[in-house]
Amino acid sequence: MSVLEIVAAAAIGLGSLLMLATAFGVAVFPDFYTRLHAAGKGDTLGQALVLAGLLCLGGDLTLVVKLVLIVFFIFIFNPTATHALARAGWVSGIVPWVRGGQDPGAPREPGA
Amino acid sequence: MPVALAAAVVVILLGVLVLLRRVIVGPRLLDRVVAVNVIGTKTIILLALVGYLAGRPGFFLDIALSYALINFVGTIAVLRYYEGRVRRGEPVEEEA
Amino acid sequence: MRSTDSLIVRYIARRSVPFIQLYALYVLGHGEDGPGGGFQGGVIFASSFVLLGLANGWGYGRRAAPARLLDPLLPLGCLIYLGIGLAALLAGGAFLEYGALAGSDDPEVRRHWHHYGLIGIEVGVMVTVSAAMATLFFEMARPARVQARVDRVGEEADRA
Amino acid sequence: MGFVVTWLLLAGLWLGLSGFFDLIHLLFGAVSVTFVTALSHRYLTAGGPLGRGLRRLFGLLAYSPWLLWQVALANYDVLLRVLGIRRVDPQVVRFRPGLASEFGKVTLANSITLTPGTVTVEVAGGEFIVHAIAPEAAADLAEGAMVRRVRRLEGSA
Repeated sequence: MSVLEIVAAAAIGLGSLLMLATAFGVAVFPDFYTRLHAAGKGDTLGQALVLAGLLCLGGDLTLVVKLVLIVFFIFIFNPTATHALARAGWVSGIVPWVRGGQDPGAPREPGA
Repeated sequence: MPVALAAAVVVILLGVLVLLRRVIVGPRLLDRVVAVNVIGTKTIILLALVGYLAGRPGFFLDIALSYALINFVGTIAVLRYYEGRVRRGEPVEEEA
Repeated sequence: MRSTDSLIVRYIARRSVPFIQLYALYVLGHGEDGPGGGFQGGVIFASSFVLLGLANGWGYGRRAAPARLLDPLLPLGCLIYLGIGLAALLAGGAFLEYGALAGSDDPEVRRHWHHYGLIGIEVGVMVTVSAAMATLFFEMARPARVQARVDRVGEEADRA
Repeated sequence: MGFVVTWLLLAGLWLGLSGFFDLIHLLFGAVSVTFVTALSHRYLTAGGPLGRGLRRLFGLLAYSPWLLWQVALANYDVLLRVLGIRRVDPQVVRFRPGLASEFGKVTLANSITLTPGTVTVEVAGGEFIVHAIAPEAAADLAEGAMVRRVRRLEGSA
Protein backbone atom coordinates (compact mmCIF):
# COMPACT_ATOMS: atom_id res chain seq x y z
CA MET A 1 0.00 0.00 0.00
CA SER A 2 1.32 3.39 -0.92
CA VAL A 3 1.20 6.36 1.45
CA LEU A 4 -1.63 7.90 -0.55
CA GLU A 5 -3.69 4.73 -0.21
CA ILE A 6 -3.18 4.69 3.55
CA VAL A 7 -4.30 8.32 3.72
CA ALA A 8 -7.33 7.43 1.60
CA ALA A 9 -8.25 4.47 3.78
CA ALA A 10 -7.89 6.60 6.93
CA ALA A 11 -10.07 9.39 5.53
CA ILE A 12 -12.73 6.95 4.35
CA GLY A 13 -12.72 5.14 7.67
CA LEU A 14 -12.92 8.33 9.73
CA GLY A 15 -15.60 9.76 7.47
CA SER A 16 -17.80 6.71 7.62
CA LEU A 17 -17.46 6.57 11.42
CA LEU A 18 -18.48 10.24 11.61
CA MET A 19 -21.52 9.45 9.50
CA LEU A 20 -22.39 6.62 11.87
CA ALA A 21 -22.06 9.05 14.80
CA THR A 22 -24.44 11.42 12.99
CA ALA A 23 -26.96 8.64 12.68
CA PHE A 24 -26.71 7.95 16.41
CA GLY A 25 -27.08 11.68 17.04
CA VAL A 26 -30.35 11.75 15.12
CA ALA A 27 -31.43 8.70 17.09
CA VAL A 28 -30.56 9.82 20.64
CA PHE A 29 -30.96 13.61 20.76
CA PRO A 30 -34.01 14.69 22.72
CA ASP A 31 -36.03 16.80 20.28
CA PHE A 32 -36.52 17.82 16.72
CA TYR A 33 -34.12 20.79 16.75
CA THR A 34 -31.27 19.00 18.47
CA ARG A 35 -31.61 16.14 15.99
CA LEU A 36 -31.22 18.70 13.24
CA HIS A 37 -27.87 19.69 14.74
CA ALA A 38 -26.62 16.17 14.19
CA ALA A 39 -28.16 15.97 10.73
CA GLY A 40 -26.98 19.37 9.56
CA LYS A 41 -23.29 19.17 10.26
CA GLY A 42 -22.26 15.68 11.28
CA ASP A 43 -22.93 14.45 7.81
CA THR A 44 -21.29 17.30 5.98
CA LEU A 45 -17.77 16.62 7.20
CA GLY A 46 -18.18 12.85 7.15
CA GLN A 47 -19.15 13.00 3.51
CA ALA A 48 -16.39 15.42 2.64
CA LEU A 49 -13.85 13.09 4.30
CA VAL A 50 -15.08 9.99 2.48
CA LEU A 51 -15.08 11.79 -0.84
CA ALA A 52 -11.64 13.26 -0.16
CA GLY A 53 -10.45 9.74 0.54
CA LEU A 54 -11.86 8.57 -2.78
CA LEU A 55 -10.13 11.55 -4.39
CA CYS A 56 -6.80 10.27 -3.08
CA LEU A 57 -7.38 7.01 -4.97
CA GLY A 58 -6.78 9.01 -8.11
CA GLY A 59 -8.38 8.69 -11.48
CA ASP A 60 -8.78 10.96 -14.44
CA LEU A 61 -9.88 14.59 -14.43
CA THR A 62 -13.60 13.87 -14.68
CA LEU A 63 -13.57 11.81 -11.48
CA VAL A 64 -11.86 14.65 -9.62
CA VAL A 65 -14.34 17.20 -10.97
CA LYS A 66 -17.33 15.02 -10.09
CA LEU A 67 -16.10 14.37 -6.55
CA VAL A 68 -15.40 18.06 -5.98
CA LEU A 69 -18.82 18.92 -7.42
CA ILE A 70 -20.55 16.47 -5.06
CA VAL A 71 -18.72 17.97 -2.06
CA PHE A 72 -19.63 21.45 -3.29
CA PHE A 73 -23.31 20.55 -3.71
CA ILE A 74 -23.43 18.93 -0.28
CA PHE A 75 -21.87 22.04 1.28
CA ILE A 76 -24.49 24.25 -0.35
CA PHE A 77 -27.57 22.05 -0.20
CA ASN A 78 -27.15 20.33 3.16
CA PRO A 79 -27.26 23.46 5.35
CA THR A 80 -30.01 24.91 3.17
CA ALA A 81 -32.13 21.79 3.61
CA THR A 82 -31.37 21.76 7.35
CA HIS A 83 -32.44 25.36 7.65
CA ALA A 84 -35.57 24.66 5.61
CA LEU A 85 -36.51 21.84 7.97
CA ALA A 86 -35.74 23.88 11.08
CA ARG A 87 -37.87 26.67 9.70
CA ALA A 88 -40.72 24.28 8.88
CA GLY A 89 -40.64 23.12 12.49
CA TRP A 90 -40.49 26.71 13.76
CA VAL A 91 -43.43 28.01 11.74
CA SER A 92 -45.54 24.95 12.55
CA GLY A 93 -45.03 25.76 16.22
CA ILE A 94 -42.76 23.00 17.49
CA VAL A 95 -41.53 24.23 20.88
CA PRO A 96 -37.81 23.66 21.44
CA TRP A 97 -36.95 21.26 24.22
CA VAL A 98 -34.82 22.75 27.01
CA ARG A 99 -33.07 21.13 29.93
CA GLY A 100 -35.35 20.79 32.94
CA GLY A 101 -38.45 20.84 30.75
CA GLN A 102 -39.49 24.41 31.57
CA ASP A 103 -41.01 26.80 29.08
CA PRO A 104 -38.20 28.03 26.80
CA GLY A 105 -39.76 31.48 26.65
CA ALA A 106 -39.10 33.99 23.92
CA PRO A 107 -35.80 33.87 22.03
CA ARG A 108 -33.12 35.71 23.95
CA GLU A 109 -30.21 37.87 23.02
CA PRO A 110 -27.08 35.69 23.00
CA GLY A 111 -25.27 35.84 26.32
CA ALA A 112 -28.30 37.40 28.01
CA MET B 1 -8.31 -0.99 -0.56
CA PRO B 2 -11.53 -2.85 -1.45
CA VAL B 3 -11.61 -4.03 2.17
CA ALA B 4 -11.57 -0.43 3.46
CA LEU B 5 -14.30 0.56 1.00
CA ALA B 6 -16.46 -2.42 1.91
CA ALA B 7 -15.96 -1.69 5.62
CA ALA B 8 -17.05 1.92 5.07
CA VAL B 9 -20.16 0.70 3.21
CA VAL B 10 -21.03 -1.59 6.12
CA VAL B 11 -20.51 1.19 8.69
CA ILE B 12 -22.69 3.61 6.75
CA LEU B 13 -25.39 0.99 6.25
CA LEU B 14 -25.35 0.48 10.01
CA GLY B 15 -26.00 4.20 10.34
CA VAL B 16 -28.91 3.92 7.91
CA LEU B 17 -30.33 1.14 10.07
CA VAL B 18 -30.15 3.37 13.16
CA LEU B 19 -31.85 6.16 11.20
CA LEU B 20 -34.61 3.83 10.02
CA ARG B 21 -35.61 3.41 13.66
CA ARG B 22 -36.08 7.20 13.82
CA VAL B 23 -38.13 7.09 10.62
CA ILE B 24 -40.43 4.49 12.18
CA VAL B 25 -40.82 5.91 15.70
CA GLY B 26 -41.07 9.58 14.67
CA PRO B 27 -42.71 10.92 16.77
CA ARG B 28 -43.43 13.90 14.53
CA LEU B 29 -43.71 13.93 10.78
CA LEU B 30 -40.77 16.33 10.64
CA ASP B 31 -38.59 13.96 12.69
CA ARG B 32 -39.19 11.36 10.03
CA VAL B 33 -38.35 13.85 7.30
CA VAL B 34 -35.06 14.74 9.00
CA ALA B 35 -34.11 11.07 9.23
CA VAL B 36 -35.06 10.45 5.62
CA ASN B 37 -33.04 13.47 4.54
CA VAL B 38 -29.97 12.16 6.35
CA ILE B 39 -30.49 8.72 4.80
CA GLY B 40 -30.64 10.48 1.44
CA THR B 41 -27.29 12.17 1.96
CA LYS B 42 -25.79 8.87 3.13
CA THR B 43 -27.10 7.28 -0.07
CA ILE B 44 -25.00 9.71 -2.10
CA ILE B 45 -21.85 8.50 -0.36
CA LEU B 46 -22.91 4.87 -0.61
CA LEU B 47 -23.32 5.31 -4.35
CA ALA B 48 -19.82 6.76 -4.64
CA LEU B 49 -18.29 3.96 -2.56
CA VAL B 50 -20.13 1.24 -4.46
CA GLY B 51 -18.97 2.82 -7.70
CA TYR B 52 -15.32 2.46 -6.66
CA LEU B 53 -15.96 -1.08 -5.46
CA ALA B 54 -17.59 -2.01 -8.75
CA GLY B 55 -14.74 -0.43 -10.70
CA ARG B 56 -17.03 2.05 -12.48
CA PRO B 57 -16.64 5.19 -10.35
CA GLY B 58 -17.53 7.70 -13.09
CA PHE B 59 -20.83 6.03 -13.81
CA PHE B 60 -21.86 5.86 -10.16
CA LEU B 61 -20.69 9.39 -9.38
CA ASP B 62 -23.04 10.64 -12.10
CA ILE B 63 -25.90 8.88 -10.34
CA ALA B 64 -24.75 10.28 -6.99
CA LEU B 65 -24.77 13.83 -8.39
CA SER B 66 -28.26 13.42 -9.83
CA TYR B 67 -29.41 12.02 -6.52
CA ALA B 68 -27.95 14.97 -4.61
CA LEU B 69 -29.95 17.38 -6.79
CA ILE B 70 -33.22 15.44 -6.58
CA ASN B 71 -32.84 14.93 -2.82
CA PHE B 72 -32.63 18.69 -2.32
CA VAL B 73 -35.69 19.37 -4.45
CA GLY B 74 -37.59 16.74 -2.45
CA THR B 75 -36.72 18.30 0.90
CA ILE B 76 -37.79 21.74 -0.32
CA ALA B 77 -41.08 20.23 -1.48
CA VAL B 78 -41.73 18.96 2.06
CA LEU B 79 -40.99 22.41 3.48
CA ARG B 80 -43.50 23.93 1.07
CA TYR B 81 -46.15 21.42 2.09
CA TYR B 82 -45.60 22.44 5.70
CA GLU B 83 -45.60 26.15 5.02
CA GLY B 84 -48.77 25.92 2.99
CA ARG B 85 -50.63 24.06 5.71
CA VAL B 86 -49.43 26.43 8.43
CA ARG B 87 -50.46 29.42 6.33
CA ARG B 88 -53.98 28.04 5.87
CA GLY B 89 -54.16 27.18 9.56
CA GLU B 90 -54.53 23.45 8.96
CA PRO B 91 -53.11 20.88 11.39
CA VAL B 92 -49.63 19.75 10.30
CA GLU B 93 -49.18 16.64 12.42
CA GLU B 94 -50.95 13.33 12.25
CA GLU B 95 -52.83 12.49 15.46
CA ALA B 96 -50.65 10.37 17.67
CA MET C 1 -48.54 28.91 -4.55
CA ARG C 2 -46.77 31.87 -3.04
CA SER C 3 -43.01 31.95 -2.69
CA THR C 4 -41.52 30.55 0.49
CA ASP C 5 -40.82 33.03 3.25
CA SER C 6 -37.34 31.66 3.61
CA LEU C 7 -34.85 34.01 2.00
CA ILE C 8 -32.15 31.35 2.03
CA VAL C 9 -34.17 28.74 0.16
CA ARG C 10 -35.24 31.30 -2.44
CA TYR C 11 -31.67 32.48 -2.98
CA ILE C 12 -30.07 29.03 -3.21
CA ALA C 13 -32.83 27.79 -5.53
CA ARG C 14 -32.27 30.67 -7.97
CA ARG C 15 -28.50 30.35 -7.96
CA SER C 16 -28.51 26.59 -8.56
CA VAL C 17 -30.77 26.68 -11.64
CA PRO C 18 -28.03 27.03 -14.32
CA PHE C 19 -25.95 24.28 -12.73
CA ILE C 20 -28.87 21.87 -12.60
CA GLN C 21 -29.71 22.61 -16.22
CA LEU C 22 -26.14 22.17 -17.40
CA TYR C 23 -25.88 18.92 -15.49
CA ALA C 24 -29.11 17.73 -17.13
CA LEU C 25 -27.63 18.39 -20.57
CA TYR C 26 -24.43 16.61 -19.55
CA VAL C 27 -26.53 13.58 -18.54
CA LEU C 28 -28.25 13.76 -21.92
CA GLY C 29 -25.03 13.98 -23.90
CA HIS C 30 -23.24 11.13 -22.16
CA GLY C 31 -25.97 8.54 -22.37
CA GLU C 32 -23.84 5.81 -23.90
CA ASP C 33 -21.02 5.96 -21.35
CA GLY C 34 -22.87 7.29 -18.30
CA PRO C 35 -26.17 6.46 -16.64
CA GLY C 36 -27.92 9.12 -18.66
CA GLY C 37 -30.06 9.58 -21.69
CA GLY C 38 -32.94 11.70 -22.77
CA PHE C 39 -35.41 10.66 -20.09
CA GLN C 40 -33.12 11.18 -17.10
CA GLY C 41 -31.74 14.41 -18.53
CA GLY C 42 -35.26 15.65 -19.16
CA VAL C 43 -36.38 14.96 -15.61
CA ILE C 44 -33.33 16.72 -14.13
CA PHE C 45 -33.82 19.67 -16.48
CA ALA C 46 -37.46 19.98 -15.44
CA SER C 47 -36.50 19.72 -11.77
CA SER C 48 -34.75 23.09 -12.09
CA PHE C 49 -38.10 24.70 -12.94
CA VAL C 50 -39.84 22.69 -10.23
CA LEU C 51 -37.30 23.99 -7.72
CA LEU C 52 -37.88 27.57 -8.90
CA GLY C 53 -41.63 27.12 -8.63
CA LEU C 54 -41.40 25.56 -5.18
CA ALA C 55 -39.03 28.13 -3.73
CA ASN C 56 -39.79 31.36 -5.53
CA GLY C 57 -43.48 30.89 -6.14
CA TRP C 58 -45.66 29.50 -8.89
CA GLY C 59 -45.65 32.68 -10.95
CA TYR C 60 -41.87 33.04 -10.82
CA GLY C 61 -41.34 29.47 -11.96
CA ARG C 62 -44.05 29.70 -14.61
CA ARG C 63 -42.43 32.81 -16.10
CA ALA C 64 -39.18 30.85 -16.49
CA ALA C 65 -41.09 28.05 -18.25
CA PRO C 66 -44.19 29.68 -19.71
CA ALA C 67 -47.03 27.63 -21.14
CA ARG C 68 -46.76 29.24 -24.57
CA LEU C 69 -43.21 27.87 -24.76
CA LEU C 70 -43.78 24.46 -23.15
CA ASP C 71 -46.98 23.54 -24.99
CA PRO C 72 -45.39 23.52 -28.47
CA LEU C 73 -42.34 21.72 -27.08
CA LEU C 74 -44.44 18.74 -25.98
CA PRO C 75 -45.19 17.53 -29.54
CA LEU C 76 -41.93 18.93 -30.93
CA GLY C 77 -39.88 16.29 -29.11
CA CYS C 78 -42.03 13.53 -30.59
CA LEU C 79 -41.71 15.12 -34.01
CA ILE C 80 -37.90 15.16 -33.73
CA TYR C 81 -37.98 11.48 -32.84
CA LEU C 82 -40.38 10.65 -35.66
CA GLY C 83 -38.51 12.87 -38.12
CA ILE C 84 -35.20 11.13 -37.55
CA GLY C 85 -36.88 7.73 -37.81
CA LEU C 86 -38.58 8.67 -41.06
CA ALA C 87 -35.41 10.24 -42.43
CA ALA C 88 -33.66 6.90 -41.90
CA LEU C 89 -36.57 5.20 -43.70
CA LEU C 90 -36.34 7.63 -46.61
CA ALA C 91 -32.58 7.14 -46.78
CA GLY C 92 -33.25 3.48 -47.52
CA GLY C 93 -32.82 1.95 -44.09
CA ALA C 94 -35.28 0.61 -41.54
CA PHE C 95 -37.22 2.96 -39.25
CA LEU C 96 -34.69 4.51 -36.81
CA GLU C 97 -31.77 2.76 -38.54
CA TYR C 98 -29.51 5.76 -38.10
CA GLY C 99 -26.63 4.30 -40.05
CA ALA C 100 -28.68 4.64 -43.22
CA LEU C 101 -28.59 8.43 -42.80
CA ALA C 102 -24.96 8.40 -43.84
CA GLY C 103 -25.94 7.47 -47.38
CA SER C 104 -22.75 5.45 -47.60
CA ASP C 105 -21.74 1.85 -46.98
CA ASP C 106 -18.46 2.72 -45.29
CA PRO C 107 -18.90 1.16 -41.80
CA GLU C 108 -16.81 3.95 -40.24
CA VAL C 109 -19.07 6.68 -41.66
CA ARG C 110 -22.18 4.69 -40.76
CA ARG C 111 -20.94 4.37 -37.17
CA HIS C 112 -20.60 8.15 -36.96
CA TRP C 113 -24.09 8.74 -38.27
CA HIS C 114 -25.42 6.12 -35.91
CA HIS C 115 -24.00 8.29 -33.14
CA TYR C 116 -25.55 11.51 -34.51
CA GLY C 117 -28.93 9.82 -34.94
CA LEU C 118 -28.80 8.51 -31.38
CA ILE C 119 -28.08 11.96 -29.97
CA GLY C 120 -30.83 13.39 -32.14
CA ILE C 121 -33.55 11.10 -30.81
CA GLU C 122 -32.28 11.53 -27.24
CA VAL C 123 -32.69 15.29 -27.70
CA GLY C 124 -36.24 14.62 -28.90
CA VAL C 125 -36.99 12.47 -25.86
CA MET C 126 -35.51 15.09 -23.54
CA VAL C 127 -37.55 17.95 -25.04
CA THR C 128 -40.81 16.09 -24.58
CA VAL C 129 -39.99 14.64 -21.16
CA SER C 130 -38.79 17.91 -19.62
CA ALA C 131 -41.71 19.88 -21.08
CA ALA C 132 -44.15 17.23 -19.83
CA MET C 133 -42.63 17.12 -16.34
CA ALA C 134 -42.62 20.89 -15.95
CA THR C 135 -46.16 21.17 -17.34
CA LEU C 136 -47.39 18.46 -14.97
CA PHE C 137 -45.90 20.25 -11.98
CA PHE C 138 -47.17 23.70 -12.90
CA GLU C 139 -50.65 22.47 -13.77
CA MET C 140 -50.98 20.47 -10.57
CA ALA C 141 -49.66 23.29 -8.40
CA ARG C 142 -51.73 25.96 -10.11
CA PRO C 143 -53.05 28.46 -7.56
CA ALA C 144 -56.82 28.85 -7.17
CA ARG C 145 -56.91 32.38 -8.59
CA VAL C 146 -55.17 31.31 -11.80
CA GLN C 147 -57.49 28.31 -12.00
CA ALA C 148 -60.51 30.64 -11.70
CA ARG C 149 -59.20 32.70 -14.61
CA VAL C 150 -58.69 29.58 -16.74
CA ASP C 151 -62.22 28.38 -15.92
CA ARG C 152 -63.65 31.75 -16.89
CA VAL C 153 -61.88 31.68 -20.23
CA GLY C 154 -63.17 28.15 -20.80
CA GLU C 155 -66.76 29.11 -20.01
CA GLU C 156 -66.60 32.10 -22.31
CA ALA C 157 -65.26 29.86 -25.05
CA ASP C 158 -68.16 27.46 -24.47
CA ARG C 159 -70.70 30.25 -24.81
CA ALA C 160 -69.14 31.68 -27.92
CA MET D 1 -20.77 40.82 -19.77
CA GLY D 2 -22.75 38.62 -17.41
CA PHE D 3 -23.41 36.33 -20.34
CA VAL D 4 -19.72 35.92 -21.13
CA VAL D 5 -18.68 35.24 -17.54
CA THR D 6 -21.48 32.70 -17.02
CA TRP D 7 -20.60 31.05 -20.32
CA LEU D 8 -16.94 30.69 -19.33
CA LEU D 9 -17.87 29.31 -15.91
CA LEU D 10 -20.29 26.76 -17.32
CA ALA D 11 -17.91 25.83 -20.17
CA GLY D 12 -15.17 25.10 -17.64
CA LEU D 13 -17.58 22.97 -15.66
CA TRP D 14 -18.63 21.11 -18.81
CA LEU D 15 -15.05 20.34 -19.86
CA GLY D 16 -14.30 19.01 -16.39
CA LEU D 17 -17.42 16.87 -16.29
CA SER D 18 -17.31 15.53 -19.82
CA GLY D 19 -13.75 14.37 -20.26
CA PHE D 20 -14.37 13.80 -23.97
CA PHE D 21 -12.52 16.15 -26.28
CA ASP D 22 -13.55 14.83 -29.69
CA LEU D 23 -15.40 17.10 -32.08
CA ILE D 24 -18.93 15.80 -31.55
CA HIS D 25 -18.78 16.01 -27.74
CA LEU D 26 -17.18 19.46 -27.82
CA LEU D 27 -19.79 20.68 -30.30
CA PHE D 28 -22.61 19.30 -28.19
CA GLY D 29 -21.01 20.89 -25.13
CA ALA D 30 -20.75 24.29 -26.78
CA VAL D 31 -24.41 24.15 -27.82
CA SER D 32 -25.47 23.05 -24.32
CA VAL D 33 -23.45 25.69 -22.51
CA THR D 34 -24.70 28.44 -24.81
CA PHE D 35 -28.29 27.27 -24.43
CA VAL D 36 -28.16 27.15 -20.62
CA THR D 37 -26.36 30.48 -20.45
CA ALA D 38 -28.95 32.15 -22.66
CA LEU D 39 -31.80 30.59 -20.70
CA SER D 40 -30.58 31.07 -17.14
CA HIS D 41 -27.59 33.37 -16.81
CA ARG D 42 -29.78 35.96 -15.14
CA TYR D 43 -30.14 33.68 -12.09
CA LEU D 44 -26.41 34.00 -11.55
CA THR D 45 -25.67 37.53 -12.67
CA ALA D 46 -28.83 39.50 -11.98
CA GLY D 47 -28.93 41.56 -8.82
CA GLY D 48 -25.79 43.63 -8.85
CA PRO D 49 -22.79 44.78 -10.82
CA LEU D 50 -20.65 42.02 -12.23
CA GLY D 51 -17.40 43.12 -10.59
CA ARG D 52 -18.97 42.88 -7.15
CA GLY D 53 -20.30 39.43 -7.95
CA LEU D 54 -16.86 38.22 -8.99
CA ARG D 55 -15.22 39.75 -5.91
CA ARG D 56 -17.79 37.95 -3.77
CA LEU D 57 -17.12 34.68 -5.60
CA PHE D 58 -13.39 34.90 -4.95
CA GLY D 59 -14.09 36.10 -1.42
CA LEU D 60 -16.13 32.95 -0.85
CA LEU D 61 -13.23 30.83 -2.11
CA ALA D 62 -10.91 32.54 0.36
CA TYR D 63 -13.51 32.13 3.13
CA SER D 64 -14.11 28.41 2.59
CA PRO D 65 -10.90 27.03 4.22
CA TRP D 66 -11.72 28.84 7.45
CA LEU D 67 -15.29 27.59 7.20
CA LEU D 68 -14.03 24.04 6.62
CA TRP D 69 -11.99 24.27 9.81
CA GLN D 70 -15.09 25.46 11.67
CA VAL D 71 -17.05 22.53 10.25
CA ALA D 72 -14.37 20.16 11.56
CA LEU D 73 -14.75 21.73 15.01
CA ALA D 74 -18.53 21.41 14.69
CA ASN D 75 -18.23 17.71 14.07
CA TYR D 76 -15.96 17.18 17.04
CA ASP D 77 -18.52 19.06 19.13
CA VAL D 78 -21.50 17.04 17.91
CA LEU D 79 -19.52 13.83 18.40
CA LEU D 80 -18.85 14.69 22.04
CA ARG D 81 -22.51 15.44 22.61
CA VAL D 82 -23.63 12.24 20.94
CA LEU D 83 -21.27 10.31 23.23
CA GLY D 84 -22.66 12.21 26.21
CA ILE D 85 -19.34 13.81 27.15
CA ARG D 86 -20.78 17.31 26.70
CA ARG D 87 -24.22 18.29 27.86
CA VAL D 88 -27.08 19.02 25.50
CA ASP D 89 -28.64 22.22 26.83
CA PRO D 90 -30.37 23.94 23.95
CA GLN D 91 -31.59 27.51 23.77
CA VAL D 92 -32.96 29.82 21.12
CA VAL D 93 -31.30 33.18 20.55
CA ARG D 94 -31.98 36.09 18.26
CA PHE D 95 -29.59 38.76 17.03
CA ARG D 96 -29.08 41.33 14.30
CA PRO D 97 -25.84 40.82 12.40
CA GLY D 98 -26.34 44.03 10.44
CA LEU D 99 -26.03 42.54 6.98
CA ALA D 100 -27.69 44.36 4.12
CA SER D 101 -27.55 42.03 1.13
CA GLU D 102 -29.25 38.72 0.40
CA PHE D 103 -25.83 37.28 -0.37
CA GLY D 104 -24.51 38.21 3.06
CA LYS D 105 -27.53 36.86 4.89
CA VAL D 106 -27.52 33.57 3.00
CA THR D 107 -23.78 33.09 3.49
CA LEU D 108 -24.04 33.79 7.20
CA ALA D 109 -27.13 31.63 7.66
CA ASN D 110 -25.57 28.61 5.97
CA SER D 111 -22.27 29.16 7.79
CA ILE D 112 -24.12 29.23 11.11
CA THR D 113 -25.89 26.01 10.24
CA LEU D 114 -22.60 24.33 9.35
CA THR D 115 -20.66 25.39 12.43
CA PRO D 116 -20.56 24.31 16.07
CA GLY D 117 -23.86 23.81 17.81
CA THR D 118 -25.99 26.32 15.95
CA VAL D 119 -28.75 26.03 13.35
CA THR D 120 -30.37 29.01 11.64
CA VAL D 121 -34.09 28.71 12.22
CA GLU D 122 -35.41 31.90 10.71
CA VAL D 123 -34.16 34.96 8.89
CA ALA D 124 -36.75 37.72 8.96
CA GLY D 125 -35.73 41.18 7.87
CA GLY D 126 -32.34 41.81 9.43
CA GLU D 127 -32.94 39.49 12.34
CA PHE D 128 -31.62 35.94 12.75
CA ILE D 129 -33.23 33.38 15.03
CA VAL D 130 -30.74 30.67 15.86
CA HIS D 131 -31.18 27.42 17.76
CA ALA D 132 -28.05 26.72 19.79
CA ILE D 133 -27.38 23.29 21.25
CA ALA D 134 -25.59 24.75 24.29
CA PRO D 135 -25.00 28.19 25.86
CA GLU D 136 -21.32 28.21 24.86
CA ALA D 137 -22.31 27.78 21.21
CA ALA D 138 -24.56 30.82 21.45
CA ALA D 139 -21.76 32.75 23.18
CA ASP D 140 -19.36 31.86 20.35
CA LEU D 141 -21.83 33.28 17.90
CA ALA D 142 -22.28 36.46 19.91
CA GLU D 143 -18.51 36.87 19.97
CA GLY D 144 -18.96 37.47 16.27
CA ALA D 145 -15.85 36.30 14.40
CA MET D 146 -18.03 34.79 11.72
CA VAL D 147 -20.28 37.81 11.39
CA ARG D 148 -17.21 40.01 10.89
CA ARG D 149 -15.87 37.73 8.17
CA VAL D 150 -19.17 37.62 6.33
CA ARG D 151 -19.56 41.38 6.64
CA ARG D 152 -16.14 41.77 5.04
CA LEU D 153 -17.19 39.38 2.27
CA GLU D 154 -20.34 41.35 1.69
CA GLY D 155 -18.35 44.55 1.93
CA SER D 156 -16.41 43.57 -1.14
CA ALA D 157 -19.61 45.18 -2.38
